[in-house]
Amino acid sequence: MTRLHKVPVIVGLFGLLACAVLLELAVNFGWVMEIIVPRPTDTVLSFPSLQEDMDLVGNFFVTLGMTAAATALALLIGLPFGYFLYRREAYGVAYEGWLAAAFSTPIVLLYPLFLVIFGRNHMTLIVMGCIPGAIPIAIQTRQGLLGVSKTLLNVGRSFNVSERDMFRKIMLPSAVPTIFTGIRIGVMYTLVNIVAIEYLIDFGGLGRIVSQMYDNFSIPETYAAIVAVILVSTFFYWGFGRVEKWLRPV
Amino acid sequence: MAQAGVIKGTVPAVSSAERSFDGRVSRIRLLTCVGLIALWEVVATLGSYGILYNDVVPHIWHIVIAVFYELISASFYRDFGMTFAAHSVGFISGASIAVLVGIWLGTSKLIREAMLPYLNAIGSTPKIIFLPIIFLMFGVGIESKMAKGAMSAFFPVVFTTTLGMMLINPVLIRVGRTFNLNKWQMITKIYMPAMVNPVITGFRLGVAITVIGVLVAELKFADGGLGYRLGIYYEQFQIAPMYAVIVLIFALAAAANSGMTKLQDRVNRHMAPTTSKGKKARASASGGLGVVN
Amino acid sequence: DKVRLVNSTKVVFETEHPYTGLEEGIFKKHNLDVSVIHGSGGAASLQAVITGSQDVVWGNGVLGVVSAYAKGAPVRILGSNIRGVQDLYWYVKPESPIKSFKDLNGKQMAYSRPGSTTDLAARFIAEAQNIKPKFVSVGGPSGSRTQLMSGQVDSGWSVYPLNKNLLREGKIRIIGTGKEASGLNGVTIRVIAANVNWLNKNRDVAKRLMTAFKESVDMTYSNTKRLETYAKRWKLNFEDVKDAAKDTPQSIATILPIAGLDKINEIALANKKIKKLLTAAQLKELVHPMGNKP
Amino acid sequence: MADILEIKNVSKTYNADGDSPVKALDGVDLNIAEGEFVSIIGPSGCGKSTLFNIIGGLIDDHDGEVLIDGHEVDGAHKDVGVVFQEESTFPWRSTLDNVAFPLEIEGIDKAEREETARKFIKLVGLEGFENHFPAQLSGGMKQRTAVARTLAYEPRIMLMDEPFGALDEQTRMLLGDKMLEIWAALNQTMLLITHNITEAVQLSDRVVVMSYRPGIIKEIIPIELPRPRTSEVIATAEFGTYVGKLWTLLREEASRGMAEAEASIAAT
Amino acid sequence: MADILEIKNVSKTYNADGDSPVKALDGVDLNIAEGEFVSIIGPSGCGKSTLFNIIGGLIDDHDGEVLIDGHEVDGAHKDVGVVFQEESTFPWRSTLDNVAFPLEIEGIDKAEREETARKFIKLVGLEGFENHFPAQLSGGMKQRTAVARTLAYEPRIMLMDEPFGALDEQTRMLLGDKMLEIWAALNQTMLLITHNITEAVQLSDRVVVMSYRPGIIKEIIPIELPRPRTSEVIATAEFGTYVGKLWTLLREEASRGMAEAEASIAAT
Ligand SMILES: Nc1ncnc2c1ncn2[C@@H]1O[C@H](COP(=O)(O)OP(=O)(O)OP(=O)(O)O)[C@@H](O)[C@H]1O
Ligand SMILES: Nc1ncnc2c1ncn2[C@@H]1O[C@H](COP(=O)(O)OP(=O)(O)OP(=O)(O)O)[C@@H](O)[C@H]1O
Ligand SMILES: [Mg+2]
Ligand SMILES: [Mg+2]
Repeated sequence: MTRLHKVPVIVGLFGLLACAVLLELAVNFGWVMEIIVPRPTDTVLSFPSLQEDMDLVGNFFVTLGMTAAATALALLIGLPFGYFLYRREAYGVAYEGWLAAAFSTPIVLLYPLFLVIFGRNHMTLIVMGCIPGAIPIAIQTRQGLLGVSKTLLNVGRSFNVSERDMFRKIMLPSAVPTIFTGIRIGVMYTLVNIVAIEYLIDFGGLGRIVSQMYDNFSIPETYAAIVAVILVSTFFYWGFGRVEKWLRPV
Repeated sequence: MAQAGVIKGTVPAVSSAERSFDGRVSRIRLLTCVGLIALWEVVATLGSYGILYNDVVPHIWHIVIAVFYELISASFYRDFGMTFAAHSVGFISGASIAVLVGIWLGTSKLIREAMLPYLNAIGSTPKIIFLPIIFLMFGVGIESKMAKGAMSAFFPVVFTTTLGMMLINPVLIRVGRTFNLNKWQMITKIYMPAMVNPVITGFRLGVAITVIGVLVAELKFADGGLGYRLGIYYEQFQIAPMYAVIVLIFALAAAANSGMTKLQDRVNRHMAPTTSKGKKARASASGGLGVVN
Repeated sequence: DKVRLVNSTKVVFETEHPYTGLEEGIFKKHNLDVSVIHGSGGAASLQAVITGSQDVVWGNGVLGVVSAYAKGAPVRILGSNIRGVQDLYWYVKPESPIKSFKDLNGKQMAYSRPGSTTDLAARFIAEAQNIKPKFVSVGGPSGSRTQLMSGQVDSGWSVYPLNKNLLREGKIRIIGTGKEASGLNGVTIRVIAANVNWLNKNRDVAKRLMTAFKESVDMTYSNTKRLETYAKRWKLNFEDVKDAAKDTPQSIATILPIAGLDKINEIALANKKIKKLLTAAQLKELVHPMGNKP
Repeated sequence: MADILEIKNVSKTYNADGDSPVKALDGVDLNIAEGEFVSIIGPSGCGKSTLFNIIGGLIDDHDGEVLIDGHEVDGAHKDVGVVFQEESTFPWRSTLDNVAFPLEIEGIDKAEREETARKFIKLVGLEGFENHFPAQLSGGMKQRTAVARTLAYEPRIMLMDEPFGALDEQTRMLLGDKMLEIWAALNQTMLLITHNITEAVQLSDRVVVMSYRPGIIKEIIPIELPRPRTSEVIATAEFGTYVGKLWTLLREEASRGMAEAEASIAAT
Repeated sequence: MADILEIKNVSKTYNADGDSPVKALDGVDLNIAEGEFVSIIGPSGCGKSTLFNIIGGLIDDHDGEVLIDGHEVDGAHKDVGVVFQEESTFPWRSTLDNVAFPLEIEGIDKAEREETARKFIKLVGLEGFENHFPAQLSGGMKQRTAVARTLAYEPRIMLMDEPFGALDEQTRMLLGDKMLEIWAALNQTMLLITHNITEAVQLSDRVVVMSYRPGIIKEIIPIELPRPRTSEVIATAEFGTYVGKLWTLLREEASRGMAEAEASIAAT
């Protein structure tokens, strides 16, 4: 069984490796300009110098830390707001369409405004990161609480459960999976916005490194930094899957 | 209280009560708008007295006038046209490739499991970070915006299509087999109609995300398009026109989103969940997460 | 003959010259069909040339070109676009105690982004003035302006003619210009560069293009009507551009021979733009004056 | 035996002041003695669940009254334990924690409530599944978990709304045996709502037949089969007679119900 | 009457070369005559759906053979129409388009296929719902749509896997009457798989009782109730006798099935 499970992983890795080798050959034969696509080996080999010149690992943690801070802020805003929208039905109905619309707009374009208010510092990145994160959290919190099964609420009522226990022991646990979906989307959007703004304004962690390496025509380093960003997002994606599994074992 | 409210809420409300509820909703919306505008104006006014940041929060009427000037200027339509062209071409090409790949991933378990980790990794990475590569490969003209748009559109659509394929109710496929459908009939009569809903969801997300993708590329490097226009205004510190462009972009994005939502509702009007096991393809929620920027 | 030109920045006075060529029929006279697009600083404009999606870049930072060339990019310099960094200036709020660069010792001095021309200029100014400011990366002129005005930094940077309206209205006060970066005076800072493959195939076109550029620059400087079109193009107040010819004098902005390349070579090394100094042969190969073979 | 539960002239109209009022129940009168096993049977949509909700105190805007021990009931009553038609176990709790839930609410300490819960888990035949989660269990096991949870509340009256309605007939008959065992062990009053004639006859002392909308009591049939019973009783001739009698009563109602329900769909 | 369908020594093991093979069927032999109505009954998990899939040609890696008119079947066969246990209507098609589906596949033109479809819609009692979509219909109506769709294929053998398993008993009995009507009208061979004893006796000429895993045929009971029948037959004494006989046969299998299924859950 376990052996069977590994087959796709091996196929995937093999495919990746094959692509890399093909690319390497393509560059070597001059089919692809080296200044456009570097050799995969060069990309890998550029990690040490990237670390030395730009402190890749340090900046990895800068981006990671800001994402964590922005996510915390997004939770702080999104969860209570979602709860409020649930409690006040009229507000919920009034705002749900707006929130969905806002979620589909390029909030990132507002960065000049935030640069102006918070300055060119980490605060701007955190605040801008938290807005697109808070929206799905609020939406999903409301949805989760609204979606609590009527039967389960009736079970609570039939046992004369107090209002407080009703919330703690029935509504909250049943809403958790939905809320968590919101949190996961929120984290990904937060990360995306933070990296996007880092890249746009040349400030902060990994996004800035990509921008700077590109400005320096250090193409292998640019690719290496991009790989680092992919690693961060994978880390969050995977990490949240883990946390979710841990919270709801079945 | 809360739970009683929910339970009673499911009983079809009396129409007069319904009307008064609608009234409250509109009132809340109106008040929120007024409140936000008032807040903005307070900040703007303080700004012109030099109390807060100078100039960056212009008065609403300045923005309204700027919107008006944008709307009557020919160059706005030129920029809009470029963005629109980049968006359309990018979205259509990205989404079509994604549908094909999605179908492929949906049918082959091995390929799916082999590729999904990588797709997820790239799908959840901010696509803006690939801009250098795109500029390198596609140059800096509109082609790069199209490529960026295609890349942005690809991921939500590929995820929802794959999900849609996987969630097709297997009994419907068996029905097809019992009626001896050939491969082509299987695709056109069963797979495609059964997947319309999740794929449309992917399209809806994709349209929104392609807007962001194209604009950001234009912001970084372009010779036209709304993102470029925005960038110029910002660089020249023409703040009111900058907000005007942002307002217009937001309005267009919201309009595109509501258009897609309407389309989705139309497609779904007869539909109970098309998927098996009651698992609704809630692509807008879970499938949507790989789709960012 | 078709030429795809990328103007590496926007708004600043230099960007006007290709338009003069275009709108006054100078390119046409030389049988050139030039299309112009804009970058916004940074490396993207040069990338466009390197990848061959554009043929010639106007006003690219010389460090970028040197750096790209050192990494094997197919790019060659055709001519100097501007020498020195005279068009940059630093300013403060009127009530600020800072009167000149000297007062910036220990204070914040703005520049745009690490490795940019403003970065370079700020360091050379500090060196020339023998001061030790705290360098702050603030982004472009707009970012600089808002951060200065909202009190986040002690001084801001700008480039003519941006923010001149504030100057005119007395809302800011200049404390010095890039002239004081004495180490950079006379050194070529921005260049016209071309893709070498294009160049080798279209050497004749390149030569004509350079001649047309020269004529265009002369025309811009001699014709006030050009100032008006310039102001209109970027929605600038005419008041702010009428001194453009003084702010960026023709003496540094004409199509001049490349100067101070050795110095650039050293600066590039010091800024990690290149890994080792370019050899004399390489420097020679890099420059194709006026489109002619080196 | 005294009547533990009295239902007096209970009526309920949904959407009473709206556009399309639905008269679900009309003047239902029913007395149930302590320790009795009564089933209520009727076609789909006849108001069974409505009556269930009223007795359980989950609907309160009805006419008529429900008395327990002669006292009017208002809201959920400690003496009435309810088991729902739908799946109602908490998916985030293990079987043990599900069953211990009412005790947890009452503030009983962990060790004690787990002991009690185990007792009832054993009673419904789920020993060994204490640490399984509902998603791991079959439909029948989930419903038994719900039954155990209600039993743990130790109500005097068990009120069940088609607890095994979603299960196949054979499993349901076997679980019927289980219910009879539980009833014998705990001596509670049982009020079972069902669709299923076999189940009703197999378990009950009396079967209450309801008519289709508005739900009124059409007839009450006493089932005089010997106790203790198991599902083996199904094979007897008397059993068949009762089934036949009930189907004769129900067939007309069920046909009318189906026809009316379809007519209302056709109107949409 | 000749045997239209012969099932010869059919066996099927799932996961045969895996870690935990499941022997679902073991040497099933069954002959069905043209025009006969046969039900197969057995506890949950005994292999009924497996047998159904084998006869319908949806599983082909089994042992033994299935013959129609003496010819071995390989894959789905034009003469066999199947109705599934699960809901299987196409949610994106109206009732009319659902029923016309097999005709559309055969390339019959629109006017003609709609006429045929309407005929079968009428036969299953869904007149007036031609333009409704499945989401608007009740469960029973959706299953009748599926039945009509299969009928429109005009198979000689109707093979149905608990088509009304998800419905309540009373509705199912009423739909049983409908099936009898259809059978009388079309004279097809009917092979019905069911859980439900009442349904099996109500409809069939013969009831095949299967044992729990591995599924083998335990006994075949001929039902000698007079034809034509309706669900009123349920009220007769003979009916009760058949039910009793079947329950006696099934009870043991059902108990064993439940016990084994639970044991396998406990092991997880
Ligand atoms: N909240 C409600 N609002 C309006 N009508 C309702 C509501 N709940 C039930 N009804 C209607 O009242 C009638 C009785 O419903 P009820 O649920 O009590 O039936 P039931 O006998 O339990 O049916 P089933 O056997 O299908 O569970 C039905 O016709 C139903 O449509
Ligand atoms: N694809 C499969 N892989 C492995 N085992 C299977 C598979 N399908 C069915 N089984 C097993 O084979 C046995 C028979 O299954 P089948 O679905 O035929 O039973 P059934 O009689 O139709 O049950 P039900 O009445 O619940 O529909 C069951 O024990 C089941 O667990
Ligand atoms: Mg009910
Ligand atoms: Mg089955």
